Amino acid sequence: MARFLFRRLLQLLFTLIGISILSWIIITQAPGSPIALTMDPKVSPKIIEQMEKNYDLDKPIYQQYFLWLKKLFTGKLYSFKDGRPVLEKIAERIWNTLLLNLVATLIIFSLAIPLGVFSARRPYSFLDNLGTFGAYLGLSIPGFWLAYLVILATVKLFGYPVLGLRSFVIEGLSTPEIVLDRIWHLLLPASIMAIHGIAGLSRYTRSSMLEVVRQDYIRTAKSKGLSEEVVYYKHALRNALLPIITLFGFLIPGLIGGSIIMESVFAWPGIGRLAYQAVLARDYPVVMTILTISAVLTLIGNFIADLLYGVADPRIRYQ
Amino acid sequence: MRHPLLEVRSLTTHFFTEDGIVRAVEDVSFEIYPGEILCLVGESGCGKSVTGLSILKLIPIPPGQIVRGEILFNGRDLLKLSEKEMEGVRGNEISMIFQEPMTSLNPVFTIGDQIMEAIQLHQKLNKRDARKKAIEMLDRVKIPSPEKRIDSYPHQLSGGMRQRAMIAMALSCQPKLLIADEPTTALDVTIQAEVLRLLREIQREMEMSVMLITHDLGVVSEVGDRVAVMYAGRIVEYGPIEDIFHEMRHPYTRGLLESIPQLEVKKTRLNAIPGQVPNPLNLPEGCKFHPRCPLRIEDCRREEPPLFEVKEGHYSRCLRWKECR
Amino acid sequence: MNERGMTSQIKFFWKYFKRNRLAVGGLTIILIIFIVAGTAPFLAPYDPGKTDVSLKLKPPSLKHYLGTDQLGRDVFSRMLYGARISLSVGFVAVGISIFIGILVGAIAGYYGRWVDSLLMRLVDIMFCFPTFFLILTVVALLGPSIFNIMVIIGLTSWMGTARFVRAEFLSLKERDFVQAARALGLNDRRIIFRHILPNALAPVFVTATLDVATAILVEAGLSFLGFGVQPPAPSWGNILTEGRTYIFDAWWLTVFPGLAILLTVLSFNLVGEGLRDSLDPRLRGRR
Amino acid sequence: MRIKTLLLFFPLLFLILLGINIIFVSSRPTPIVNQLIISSIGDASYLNPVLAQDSASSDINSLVFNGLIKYNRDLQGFVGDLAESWEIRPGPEPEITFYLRRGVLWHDGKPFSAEDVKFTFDKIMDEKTQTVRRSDYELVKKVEVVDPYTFRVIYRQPFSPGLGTWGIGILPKHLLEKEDINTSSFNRNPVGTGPFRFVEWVSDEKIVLEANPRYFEGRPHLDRIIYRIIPETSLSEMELLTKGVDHYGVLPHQYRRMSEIPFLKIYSQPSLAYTYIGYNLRNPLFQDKRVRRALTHAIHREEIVQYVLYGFGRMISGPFPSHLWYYNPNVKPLPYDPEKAKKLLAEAGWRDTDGDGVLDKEGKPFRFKLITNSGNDIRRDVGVLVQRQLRELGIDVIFETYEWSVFLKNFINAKHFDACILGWSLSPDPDDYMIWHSSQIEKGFNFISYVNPEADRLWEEGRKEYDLERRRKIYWRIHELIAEDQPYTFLFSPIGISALQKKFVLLERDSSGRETYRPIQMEKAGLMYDLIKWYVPRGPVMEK
Repeated sequence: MARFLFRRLLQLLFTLIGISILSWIIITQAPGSPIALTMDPKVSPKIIEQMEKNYDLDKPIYQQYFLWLKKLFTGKLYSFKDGRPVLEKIAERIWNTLLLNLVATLIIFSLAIPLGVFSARRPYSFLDNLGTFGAYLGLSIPGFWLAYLVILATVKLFGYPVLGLRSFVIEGLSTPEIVLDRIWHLLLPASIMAIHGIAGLSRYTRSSMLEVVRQDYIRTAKSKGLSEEVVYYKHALRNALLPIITLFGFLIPGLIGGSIIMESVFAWPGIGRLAYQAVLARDYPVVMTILTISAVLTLIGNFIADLLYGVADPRIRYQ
Repeated sequence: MRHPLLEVRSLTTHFFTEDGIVRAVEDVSFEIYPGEILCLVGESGCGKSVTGLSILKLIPIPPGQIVRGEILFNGRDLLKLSEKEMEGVRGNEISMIFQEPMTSLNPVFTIGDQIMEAIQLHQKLNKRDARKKAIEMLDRVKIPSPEKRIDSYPHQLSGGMRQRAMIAMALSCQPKLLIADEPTTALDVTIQAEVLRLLREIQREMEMSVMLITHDLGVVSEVGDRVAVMYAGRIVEYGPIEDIFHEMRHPYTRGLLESIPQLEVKKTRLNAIPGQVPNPLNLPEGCKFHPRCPLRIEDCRREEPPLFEVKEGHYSRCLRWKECR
Repeated sequence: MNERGMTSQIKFFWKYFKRNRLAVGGLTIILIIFIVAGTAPFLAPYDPGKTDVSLKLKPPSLKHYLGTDQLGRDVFSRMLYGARISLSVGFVAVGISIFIGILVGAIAGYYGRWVDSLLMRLVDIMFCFPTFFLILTVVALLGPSIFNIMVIIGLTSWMGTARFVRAEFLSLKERDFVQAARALGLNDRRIIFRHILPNALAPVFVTATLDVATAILVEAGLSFLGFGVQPPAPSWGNILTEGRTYIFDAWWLTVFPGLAILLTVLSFNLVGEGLRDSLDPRLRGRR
Repeated sequence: MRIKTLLLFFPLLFLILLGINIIFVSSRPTPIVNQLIISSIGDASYLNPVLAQDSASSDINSLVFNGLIKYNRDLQGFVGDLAESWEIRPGPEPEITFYLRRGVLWHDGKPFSAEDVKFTFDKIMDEKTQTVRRSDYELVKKVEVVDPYTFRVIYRQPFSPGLGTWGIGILPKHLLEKEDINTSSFNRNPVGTGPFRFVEWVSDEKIVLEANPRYFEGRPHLDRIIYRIIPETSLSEMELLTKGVDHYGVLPHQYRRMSEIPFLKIYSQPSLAYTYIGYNLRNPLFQDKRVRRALTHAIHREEIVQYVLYGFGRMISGPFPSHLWYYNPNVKPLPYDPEKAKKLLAEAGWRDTDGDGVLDKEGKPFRFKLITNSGNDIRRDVGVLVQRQLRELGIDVIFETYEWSVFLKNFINAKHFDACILGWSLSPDPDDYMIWHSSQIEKGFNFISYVNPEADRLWEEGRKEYDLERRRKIYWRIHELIAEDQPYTFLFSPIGISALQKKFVLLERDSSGRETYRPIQMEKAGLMYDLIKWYVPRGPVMEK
């Protein structure tokens, strides 16, 4: 176990260095400058040169890389856009993103697994085929398009605000109503973000169930006189869910990428939007840090997935 | 004459696949008497496993379907029972063990859980008693330190141990009939013998009947009372073990027997049966064995021969059974 | 694999594939879209770039089947041409990704040892990046042109292919026919491309189909953020993006391109799954 | 079956939650609150007038901070803000003396004085400060604190736009003295002297301000102002409809629909901006004035205004916004006249000699690349239309868009372009020296490399002249010169439209303390010029 951990950590470190170097290369090789973004006729070019110098942009690229690393670890890395510590900017938004993604994940798992399990119960029945088609529809729908249509529909139907973390005119609301308002603002974007996941995971669960149902031990369980229900929901389900647990770990990489569009559409103040704005503004410190952090989260996610799998599958635990 | 425990009459099981109908079991009849071991023998794909599964109605439906026949168990036709009633039979009155001990146990439950499940279900014991009973069963199948082993997961056991656990599980409710589908095939030779011996021992102790499905005539000779030889979904020869081994009346049985390597007889070459098992989707007309048969005549092509009674309790499905020795 | 073997394999595959009605439906739609894209100049009633501002934002009618946009361009004609762009983005991007994936996977799997570890580490690193964000960043930094978009999507999506091509190679290279080819002294390139690769192609084909669907969606997403194929070139993504400003005034600008993307992506997904079902022997005859 | 129930439980829970929410949402009316919610596309960056560059930050800074002076409601002169009055002593080294208002308090209760003004100036001039404002003060020779309420600026040379630069928000010395201004937490927790004081900033979500009860012109009537950040313009409209936003910048095509919504009032006002096509005069193609004039004649600007801007734009003939005093109304825009354009081009030697539909001269086709930045829908549509219009004349235009920073760095600043669609957003002062003077070609904003010695001289003169009438003459002449040269094709000056919920009124108290409600008016200086008088009455307001 210790050796396994050590190996994993070493691997992690190696991957991390690779990630930071690669992203640094990508960013600094790009044309465009973070400073010359304003086209204000009252700004003289001398000032812009001075500003670039203040950001170390005149130094060689490799030096900039090490400066970035040093600043990141000493907490002295500031955003070009508003001069605030990058980590602070990320920290104040990450909870919003995590909340949104957590809810989306909960929706995915609580809807997709039952959907997949029930579909696989009667494969190729009408309902299963309907589910299959629905899942492909869900996988194929452009999320932002759907979001637009949904926002339009809800505003027309209910005339109630949908954008942002909460409603802004909340005078006269009781506490439970404020909670409901928050939930409403959370549920809509999370559900739309979840659609892809629901579609994918329900397919995955379904095929996993179908695979397991053909296993010998299912026949054994039946031969003991267990009812179909018990065999299906106890013996088969447990085995089918094993690989699904690992998917928890793979949710994280999609977190930031998947959030960019939805957070912009729903005016959700999270990491995805920060990342997008930073890209637009050539805010190198922020882009780099977000890329690195999400890579770290991914690595941690994979690691957790491995551990989870070990907990869930007795065959792994004792090896 | 004793009443048979199980009487299978004209059992016919087909699989309706998109490529056509697979007639896996066609018009199979036999009976098993209390306390005896009936061996169902044949090459793989001959329908012997399907026969076993059909008795417990464990055929995957669809594509499988039991087309006709009767399976009388203690006089009750199992085919007429509802699924609910069938659940009361499986594991309780009739149990089954399978070929692959590696894959036939659920990897995510301990063997104790899996044994207790059947006990709790059929004997309505509480958890503690069920556990006690499970330990007892493990002890009975000679698994060392059963109190510890009961909490093991299948992958922590060796193949032989696993098969013992399977047997313990199958026998935990004292069934009257055990269907053992190639129980030793996947095991090492030495362990095979042990497991067989165990099976025989317990069978005697519990006065239980066993339907032993195997392709291995060596196994049959060791434990069988009577033998049914299957080929292409049909029983081609059926009778007491001595008759089958010494007075076989079907060329297929003979072929099978000749292909067993026998240590005492010095033969340079095994007499394997020429040709291949026919495609189940496209069985030959007439006698299904005729393309491979050394004794075939024109009539064999034309129609399927019925089971001829060679002598009392010994049947053969060969037109030329008299010539076959 | 000889030619007859190939044909019979295709026949065999088709037999299973055609049972999947959804997949056949998807294939039909893809073929139609292909034909439409190929013959867009003949089918389009108008020049897709022709502006006539006096006709702007007209709802669908017999003259303009799908209405007109804010500059009076015919949406139907633009969508026909848009099919070309969306499909090319999908296919070229996937072509690049498959090429790299096969190359990396084959080299890693065939040579093994340090080459393998090095390449697989690279795959790990690439996998850690949040793909969409990475694509967005690079496209934004290099400037969004159709060429850049195709290349970047290709460069960031080859890892899956590489992984399973490698896995196939690891198992295939131990097989008899490869050992025999080696014993005959055939060179590595020949062994890789003539002997092993054809056997590993089936799953590549499946992912490629599914990846085309993803690539089309990614292009649409980039368009939405303003980094898609740049106007005035009409890709479905940017017709949709330009149109969303007018969502209250001209629903057809948003709805039709969205549906076109949905339908195309759906078709590729259905075909991909159909391929998977019929190419994977384990799943065969399941129905 | 326990597991099966569990499997059903979660989807059911989800549906119930959704159901409860829908019931809640569809049953709640929006209450009327005495506050203003403004939607903004982007988040602010620095709530510090010295560092802020973006419009979101500037909007908020103007409510939290005061300058010494501010433009009057017609943008034609100044009124005092923190300064009660000021004096300009002309000469080769002119002096401006500001007499500051007494008794002004910072939001934290500390008194404001001339030291704060000097501090602000020093910070701007500090090279370490990341500010673009420094260029405004480069001609300042020195500043003096004469006494706590008198502040003097001495210029190195006459510089009339200099007065306007003292409208910059003044920072509190006592809070920033010991801080690194670039990274100080002050930039997120500003303390100013303005009518509203800062309460809360949730990144990318909202910035909340509340009425400053000690404001020197009296407490604003509104209790609160909230800036909401909604990145998608087409969706912030949804919030307007659900009353989650009170004020919204309307896009031209939305105007008609918005004006039909009963609870909204729509305002419009010409802006201080214009959009143009700039021709790179280093490119031989555009060096001939006739060619440039021909291009302007060939571009159907009325059509652009009518269809792209839905009429919400004005054609302009020169580099100034048409509603301000320095715009020369005698110069008329070149009319749309393709025939004239053809003639001019033919005069310049451009004819279609090979019959391929594209004009050519000395074997070279008339072909150029028109570029603009991506993300601006109006410029994109203009580009598409111009491309079409010019093609009809036999000019082959390749139209491309680039992401803003690439566009600037690789094309505009590198002067690596043929023609570009861009716009200028100007300050009310006409001094556009940095855009047009030939000294600004190398590193300034004269990226089209425009040279006109007479205009150069006039730009220099204009910034030295303090008298409005004399300045007007200078700029009118500049306007004529540039209109003649057509280095740009001036396309239009857009008209800004905004929608406001009808609940707001102007509350005025006369000397006897009687309150009257007046409708809110659009001023040249903007809708919110009188923001401190805005009020939301409890009951319904009668429309006139």
